[in-house]
Parts: sequence; C-alpha cells; structure tokens
Amino acid sequence: MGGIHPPENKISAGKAIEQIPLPGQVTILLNQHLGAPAIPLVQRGDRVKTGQLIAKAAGYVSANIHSSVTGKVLKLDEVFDPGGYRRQAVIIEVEPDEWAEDIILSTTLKRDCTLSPEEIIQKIQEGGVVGMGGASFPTHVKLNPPPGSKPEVLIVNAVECEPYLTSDHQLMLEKGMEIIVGTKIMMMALKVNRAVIAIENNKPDAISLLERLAIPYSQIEIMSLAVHYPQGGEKQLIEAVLDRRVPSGALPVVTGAVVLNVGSVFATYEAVQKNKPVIDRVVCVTGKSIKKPGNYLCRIGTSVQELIDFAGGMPDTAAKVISGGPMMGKALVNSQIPVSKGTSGILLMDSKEAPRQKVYNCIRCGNCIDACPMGLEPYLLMNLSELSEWENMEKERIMDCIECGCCSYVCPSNRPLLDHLRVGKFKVGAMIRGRKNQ
Amino acid sequence: MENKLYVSMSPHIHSGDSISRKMWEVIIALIPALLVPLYFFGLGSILVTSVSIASCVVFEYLIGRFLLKQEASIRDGSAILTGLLLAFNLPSNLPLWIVVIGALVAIGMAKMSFGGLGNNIFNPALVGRVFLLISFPQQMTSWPLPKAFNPDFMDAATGATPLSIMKSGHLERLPDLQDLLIGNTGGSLGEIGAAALIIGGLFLLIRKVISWHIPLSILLTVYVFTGVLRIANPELYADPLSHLFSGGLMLGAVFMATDYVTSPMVKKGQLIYGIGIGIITVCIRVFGSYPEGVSFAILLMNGVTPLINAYCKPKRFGEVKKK
Amino acid sequence: MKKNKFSIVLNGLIAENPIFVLMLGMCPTLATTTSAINGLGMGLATTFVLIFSNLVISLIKNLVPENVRIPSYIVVIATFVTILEMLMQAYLPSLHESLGLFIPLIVVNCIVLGRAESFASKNKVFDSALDGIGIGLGFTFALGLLGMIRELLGAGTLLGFRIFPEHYGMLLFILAPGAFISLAYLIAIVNRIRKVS
Amino acid sequence: MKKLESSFKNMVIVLGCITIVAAGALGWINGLTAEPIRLAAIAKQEQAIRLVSPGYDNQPVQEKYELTDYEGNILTCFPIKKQGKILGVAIETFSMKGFNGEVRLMLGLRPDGVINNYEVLKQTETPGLGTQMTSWFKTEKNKQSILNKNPGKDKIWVAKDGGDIDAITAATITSRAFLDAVDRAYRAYMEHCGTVVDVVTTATIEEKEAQNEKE
Repeated sequence: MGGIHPPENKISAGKAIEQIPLPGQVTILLNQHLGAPAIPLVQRGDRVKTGQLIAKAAGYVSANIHSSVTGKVLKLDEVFDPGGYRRQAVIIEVEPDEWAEDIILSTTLKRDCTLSPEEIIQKIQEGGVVGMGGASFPTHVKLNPPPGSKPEVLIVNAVECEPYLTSDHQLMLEKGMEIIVGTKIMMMALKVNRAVIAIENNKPDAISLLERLAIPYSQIEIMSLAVHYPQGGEKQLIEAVLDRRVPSGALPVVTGAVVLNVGSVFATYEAVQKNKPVIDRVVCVTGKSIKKPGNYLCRIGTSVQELIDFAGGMPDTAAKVISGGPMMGKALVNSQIPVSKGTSGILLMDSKEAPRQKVYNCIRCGNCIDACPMGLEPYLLMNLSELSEWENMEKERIMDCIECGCCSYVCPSNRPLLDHLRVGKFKVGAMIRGRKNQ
Repeated sequence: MENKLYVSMSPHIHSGDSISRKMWEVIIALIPALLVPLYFFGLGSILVTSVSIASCVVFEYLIGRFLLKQEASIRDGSAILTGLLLAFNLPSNLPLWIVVIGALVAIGMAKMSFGGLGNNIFNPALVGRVFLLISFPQQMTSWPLPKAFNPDFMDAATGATPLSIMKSGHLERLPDLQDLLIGNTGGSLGEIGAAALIIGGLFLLIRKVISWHIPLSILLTVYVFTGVLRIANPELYADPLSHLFSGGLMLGAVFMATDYVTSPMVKKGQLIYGIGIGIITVCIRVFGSYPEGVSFAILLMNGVTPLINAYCKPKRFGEVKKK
Repeated sequence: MKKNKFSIVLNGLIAENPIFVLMLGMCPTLATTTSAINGLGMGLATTFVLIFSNLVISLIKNLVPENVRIPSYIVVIATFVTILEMLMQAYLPSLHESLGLFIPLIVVNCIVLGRAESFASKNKVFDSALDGIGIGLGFTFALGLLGMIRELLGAGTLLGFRIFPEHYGMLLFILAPGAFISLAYLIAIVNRIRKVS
Repeated sequence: MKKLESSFKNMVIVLGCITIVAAGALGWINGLTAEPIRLAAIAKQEQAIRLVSPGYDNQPVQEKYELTDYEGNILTCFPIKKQGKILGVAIETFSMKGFNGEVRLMLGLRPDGVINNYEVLKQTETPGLGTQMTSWFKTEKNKQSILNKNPGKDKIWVAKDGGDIDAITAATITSRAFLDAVDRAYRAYMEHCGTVVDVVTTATIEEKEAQNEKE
C-alpha cells in the first residue's frame, strides 16, 4: 500500500569504506539525538581524550556524548545543526589520538558476551548509542520497552530505501560478522529469541553474505524485501516483515516488534564488546557531480566541507548540500555543519536538480493519496493547513504522517504538500500537548 | 568562493510527472479515435475539431490574460484537450459558429469562472456539449450518415444514430456490432468507432494516466443493467453489447468520466462514481426522453464528486476500529 | 434630521438593489424572466404591491402590536396582491396569462415583507412609499435587464422585436439553467462595478 | 404615538380590524372586476373560435354543447353557423401526453371532419421546441401541416410512428400529444354525428396495439 519507486542512483555502492584523516578541529553538537540535549561536562581549555565523556545525558530520553578526538576544548558555542537551527556544541582543536582507557582498539572479532541484559543496556546507554538511520532515537530507550508490552522479535533495519545512500550497505559488506554478533547481543538485551535482518533485494551481495554468516545463528533470519520507498519507516518495515500493522497513535512495540537500524547494531557491538562509544560513523558522500563518491569513516564533528573535500572537492555546479537521503534528508544552510551520529550520507545536487519547480493548481489526480504509505489524503491536509484548520487536520489524522515525502514526490503540479503537512503536524502537535497539560 | 546553496525542505527529488505530460498523453490517446470520423465523415470533422481546439485555446488565453490577470496557462495542454473532447461530442456538420459558442461555454463558463484548471466542478467539455445540446437541439441532433472515404466538408444527408433507433423501438434496424466497433454509424465525432476509443483507453491504462476503476465500473454497470432489461423483454430493449459500443458511452467512460479534476480521488469513491454514471446513463437512455444520457450522467456525478471525496476515505494505516 | 427624499429612491434602485445586492426574491427573478416583457411585468406588479403595502404598513405601524405584526403585514400584502391579480385578469389578460402563476407568489416574496419589516415599520408614510418605489424600480430594473439578456440570447428578440434570426437563439437561456447562469454573471459584473466605483 | 401593547385584546382587535378592512376592499374590487374578467374570458374563447372557424354570424359560445371523447372526458363544442347553416364546429380539446403535461387546443372542423384550423390555448411545453406547435402544424412546409386534412382518411400521426405528419424537430413527444388532441376531438365529434369511426386508422401505434390486444 502506498509508497513510490524513485530511481535508486546508488552511485557509491560497492565503494570500500575509507577512513578520512583527522580534521584540524571538530564541532560536536550536544543534541545529536531525539530528546533533551546533553549537559556539557567540559569547559573551555580542558584537554580531552578520544572516547572521553564530554556531555552527560539530560534525563532518560537523551544520550551521552563523547569526544571523538584528542585535544583542547576551544570553546562551547552555538553552531548551525543540520536542521538549520543554532545549537550548543563543543569545539575541540585536534591533536594526535590518545585513547581513553577501557577502549579495545584491536579489530579482532569478539563473539562471546556473558553480560546480563541489564548490563548490556547500561553499556549501550553509556556508549551513547542512538538510531544511526537518521531519526537518532536513543537506543537504550527502545531496548527498555514500556511495561505491559512484550517484545517478540527484533527487526534489524538494513533496508536503506532512500535513493543514493549506501553507507549501511557497505557497512554490512565489511562488518557482517560484527553485525550478526551485535544482533545477538540486542536479542539478549531484549530477551527475544527471534531476529530478522531486513534487506532490500537491490543489495544481493549483502543478503548472501549475511545469510552465510548467520548460518550458525539459527534464531537470526535474513529477509529479502522488494525495493519500495519508504520501506525503512518503522511502521512500514513491521508491516513488510511481520504483516502486522501498528495501530494509529500506538507505539510500534505493541505489535511485538522492536526495530533497530543496522548502524545502531554495529555501534552496539562496539560499545558492548569493545567498550568503544559512538565517536565515528560511516558517511556516504554522493551526488551526480561529485568526483569521488564513496563511503567514508569519519569522526563525529567533522565538518561536511571536509568530507566533500576528501571526496574530490565541492563541484562548481553544486547548489544544494543534503544531509541524509534525497527523500527525507535536510538541506544544509552551509557546508561547515558538523557530522553527527545520525548523518548517514551527504548528497550534493547541482543547480539543475536543486531548485523547486513552479507550483500549479491541484488537479485532484489523487496521486498523493495513492502514494501515501499511511493512507492519508495529503491534498486535503495541505488545503486544511493553508486554511489553518488545525482541528480538522487532527481529525484527518495529520499526526500519522511520517514525513516520507512521497506526496510531494509524485505531485504533477509540484505542490509542496509535505511542507504544509509539516506545518500542520507541528501546530496540531502543539495543540495536543497543550490539551494534555491542562 | 563558496557556492550559494538552496535550502528547502525534503523531498529533494521529484518524479518528473507534470500536468502537461498527463494532458499530452490523453491527447495522443485520442488520435486513433480522431481518424475514424475523418474516414467516415470527411473533412468536416477536421474542421470542427480544429475550430474547437483553436477557440478553446484563444478563449483560455484571453480570459486568463485579461479577466483573471494570471499567467497564461495554455501551455499545460488542458485547453487543447478540452477543445478536442468538445469536438468529439459534436456532429461533424455542426455550423462552426456553434462550435465557437460551445468552446466559450466550456472554457469561459465551466472552467475559468471557477478559477481555471483544477477548480472547476464540472467537466468543461461536457458542459459545453450539454449547453449546445439544449440550446441548439436541431443542429445538435442531426448527424451525417457515414460514408467511406468521405470527401465532403458538410454532408447534407443526415440519419439516425444507433441510440435513436433504439429509442424508436426498431431494434432490427440497429447496425451490427462490427459496424459499431469500427464506426460505420451515424453520431458525433467521438461517438463512433468504439474500437479506436478502446485502443486509446488501453494506452492510457498502460501509461498509468488513468486507472481501470472508473471506465470498468461504468461499462460493467451498463452491461449488467441493460443485460437484465434485455432478459426481461428482448423485444423492447437492445442487447447490452450494442449499448456498450454505441453513443458516447465509450468516449465518456474512458476519456470524460476519468477527468482528474471532476472525478473522485479515492479508488473506492471512483467505483461508486462509475456505478452511478452507469445507472443514470441507462435510466436516461431507456426510460428518459433523450436518446443519449452519458453526458448528463457524468455531469450529475461530477456534482456529487465532492460529496464522494468527503465520505470515501482511503484505508488509513493502522486504523483502530471503533467499538 | 431630514432625509433627502430622492436618495431614498436611489438607495433602493442602486445601493440596495434587491436582486444584485440584497439577493432577495430570487424565486420570481429566476422563474419569470424568460422575456423582457415578462420580467418588466413582474417587476412592475411587485412595485405596485410594494408601494401600497409599504404605504399602508407605515400608516398602521403604531396600531399593530409587536407580536402580530407579521400576520398583519401578510394580510395587507396579500390583499394588495389579490387586488392586483383581479385587476390584471380584468384589464391585462395576456400578461396575466404568462405571469399567472407568479402573481400570487408576490405574497411570499421576501422583498415585500422584508421592506415592510425593515423600512416601512420604522419610517414615515411618505418615505415608505418612496422606498417602495425605489426598491420596486430596482427590482423591475434587474428583472427587465435579466429578461432582456435571456430573451436576446435565447430567442434572438428584444421586447418582441427580432434582432437576429431565430435559429441563432440559444434555447438554454430561456430554460431554467439559463436563468441561473445569466443571473450569476450579472451579479458578478455588478459586484465588479460596485467594487471599482 | 406609542406602539400598541401586545395584549391579547389588542392583538385580536387589530388583526380582526385589518382582516375586515382587507375583506371589504377585496369584495369591492371583486365586484368591480367580475364583469371585465368574465368578458375577457369569453373574448378569448371567441377570439379562438373566430380564428379556427371564421365567418359565422351566430353566438357559438351561447350555443355550446358537450361531447364525450373515447376516454369519457367532456369536450366543449361550439357550433359554427352562418344564416342557420352549419359551417362546422370549434372544439376545445386537450391531451395529457405533453412533455410537461396538459396541452389544450381549439380545433376547427368542417362538417365532414376536415381540419379547418387550430389554436393552442394552453401549453407548458419546452420553450423553443414544443412551443413551436403554435405554428408548426399550420405551416405548409414539408409534411408538417394538418390543415385541410381529414383525420378519418389521412394518416394524422407522426412519421416516426408510420404516419404522414412530420413531427416538430426534437419534440416528438409534444407532436404526439398535439395530434392526440386533434384525434380526440375528431373522433368525439364524429361519434356525436353518428358516424362509426374506424378506430384503427386514426389511432397511434400505441393505441393500435392496445386495440389489437383487446380483440
């Protein structure tokens, strides 16, 4: 139901992960996750080691932030985040790496894990693991399902349905065994005895590799899914894998499924088995005009400009820099914005692709209704949004919108449906919160 | 120097679909059906068609430019399509000044008065046709007789259409199915030649410009309804296939009822809409005083389309059933 | 304060034109304007009733208790309508033939009751009669105009004189849909003119 | 002056007075117009009679008598005489088969049943289509005139049903209704005169079938 099939354009597929050199300075945002920003523990002038905790989670739905480099804290300042807002960040001048204690640097696989579920979750929480697919929801919250719900199955989201992006794909090819072990650890933490790694069938190499590696683990199943956007959405994935639908307004866990991104599974492996917090990640740098598209391992806080430079420099025709994929990614206001835990890719678009097209009247073709994976009526919601009819928008279930962008993608009149839906969702969300507070 | 960057909200890519692409594909699909009247009715059909298209485009330009003071919208092809569809609803020997009035009504009254493409309630071409049918009943109901390789501009000899034959009750004089399919009957430009219209419809289906819901529900409803009548009294009522292939039913089902702007958006609603058109059409044809009812049926259902849109909601993801 | 008498008449004719501005009395407007003569006839008939009912209602306004004012007004109006109908039947039988059905409907024409309620019951006798004339003429003007347009477009004649050959007439304008369409465009044009001026 | 209070007594008195005054006025006007209205109605009838059967010197309206048609309805018949000699009759006839219901005609017949002329008295047919019947069947064009035809000999029904009369373009139903009214008057008159009317020849196809079924 719903969904679209945009051209895949996986230009950087199959490019081996390359480590980019340490930058001169890193900017580590304090809100790299959903929830409250972390509270900084360092001050200007402090010296920090790689992997050292520099900001503590502010509450339950929040995550720890670690220094991704060794060096001196230059300042705490406000910088632009990928969303275009000014946020608190720690800026560190980089010196050669000096690793924090406990971190195991060897790359040898460590299969066995004898920790209890609680200890695993604690390690994940300490390591600052969040959803690495883009939404950046703190992973330890997901592993602690609310009372009354009973997880039955772990779904590892390796769908990567966004066009262009390949970082998860390459990660699976190179760190397959680590991902299998990470999945096993997650299963232990969740106390479930079934896991499904869901991969779209445009990545046959990853599917066959993981299938081979998972042979000893009978509880882990690799599922090949037809290519379909937005299959990577949590609710869509649960439907595709389990054929169960998350009721409107309920948490996905009521279906018995917990969905975790494949990048988070790898980060979990590193946090639990190697004591290594999230200080780096694979970022896919891609775009039709970029010289050296590829998958690059970089430290959190590296600026986007540095990544682009490493990939052959900013092309003259570049007109839009997107953090994430073309469907849900955010257009960056400048290229100095730092990489955060949720940055899965950097996509460059040239001046021909970048600008919006002229908007025409709605001709009521119904394409947006057919495309909406949530069964909403985007044209109607946009009209209501333009008329500021927030109550009616709530009735038309604007809060179910997952902001996948399918409606805007298919509209023959180039109407900015999702823009208006976002406004409506924001207003209705505020309205609902206001009602709850009363 | 750093590049200037565009900042906009996602999504950053687009399917490339556009209004004009959809319109032009419908126009292409209509070409085979245009050749049939050219063959049987001669150059008069081309004359009517070109006058209709030209006046639609001119009126759309003039009204948009001088009355609504908006950017010219003729390039999206919708005015051309309206003109073409209007011509398909007219007899080939219609005086040209009547064609121009039809175009003015279609574009000026049914489309631009409501604010242009996308805002109209009723199908502009059909409003034009019904206006002419009511205003000029004599001229609109005398159709030339078909003649192979017709060289004439305006044919003087006029004859009955299959539907008026049905109405008068002389079922034995009905043309056979083959003639109905290739278009060897009297009628408006687009009413003859069901086969060519079906080819156009298949093209649109394959190109995904239309979905099967509306045409199929209309045709099936008409088939079942007339079939029941036929079984009830074979002497009084024509067979369902003749109903399907005669008159404007095929044109209406494939090209008129599927007009995006005036048809429901949700598939379930489209089925209701199609069944409604089918039932009204048969009622007018069999029990009403007009021989043909497709255009009235479509316009009537156009009127209830907003209602259908309001009540037929798509199946929501994860909808919680009310207890 | 003394009102300009002429402005009362003008007010009904233009600023508060019952058809184009107040949008009252749509039923007879749509039904009777098949030709200019019919439209004008209906307009004048309504004007007659308006003048006399306004006059009488203004005369008796202080005698009528608040709670029975509507029935009283209706009785007055109905009396004049019946008188009008009988007079027309006697002296203008052909016009009565074509308007026959609509004359009794003047009783429930909201313009008449509306003016009685909003003007005559609050103003002096002479002013009320003037208001009746103004509103009546405004109504007549609108109906005549609409009738002329429909007759010209529908039948090709104007006040019965042939302007262009019969087969050029667009029948739809004489039928009910033509009434709606012409009225819609007339109102649009009038609104446009009012906005500009 | 202050407005009267809305007490029960006041209301009854005021309403009563208004009604009495109104009733008085109406009665007076009614008396004034009763005679002109009656005369206008007669004038109209006479005008129609004169139009369909000219050249009489009697008082057809005073000498009128009633005919019964084949369905048992009453038709009014006005004899037309000149110097005591019967020139024909004018019959007020009707049909309910019109597009919008009733069609009423004055039909002038000669003693042998030949149609002299007709006048449409009342009709609510579609303007521009059905309304053409006021002149259509008088026009000597194509095969559309019924004047000087004898419904007993000529096939006075529409060509679509196999008759000899061209129906009004795009208004066949009105044409059928019109000819039904003509037929009705003719048959009523002929029966009145004692002639046995051959029903089959004058009936429309529809009635013919009904007749066949009966037999």
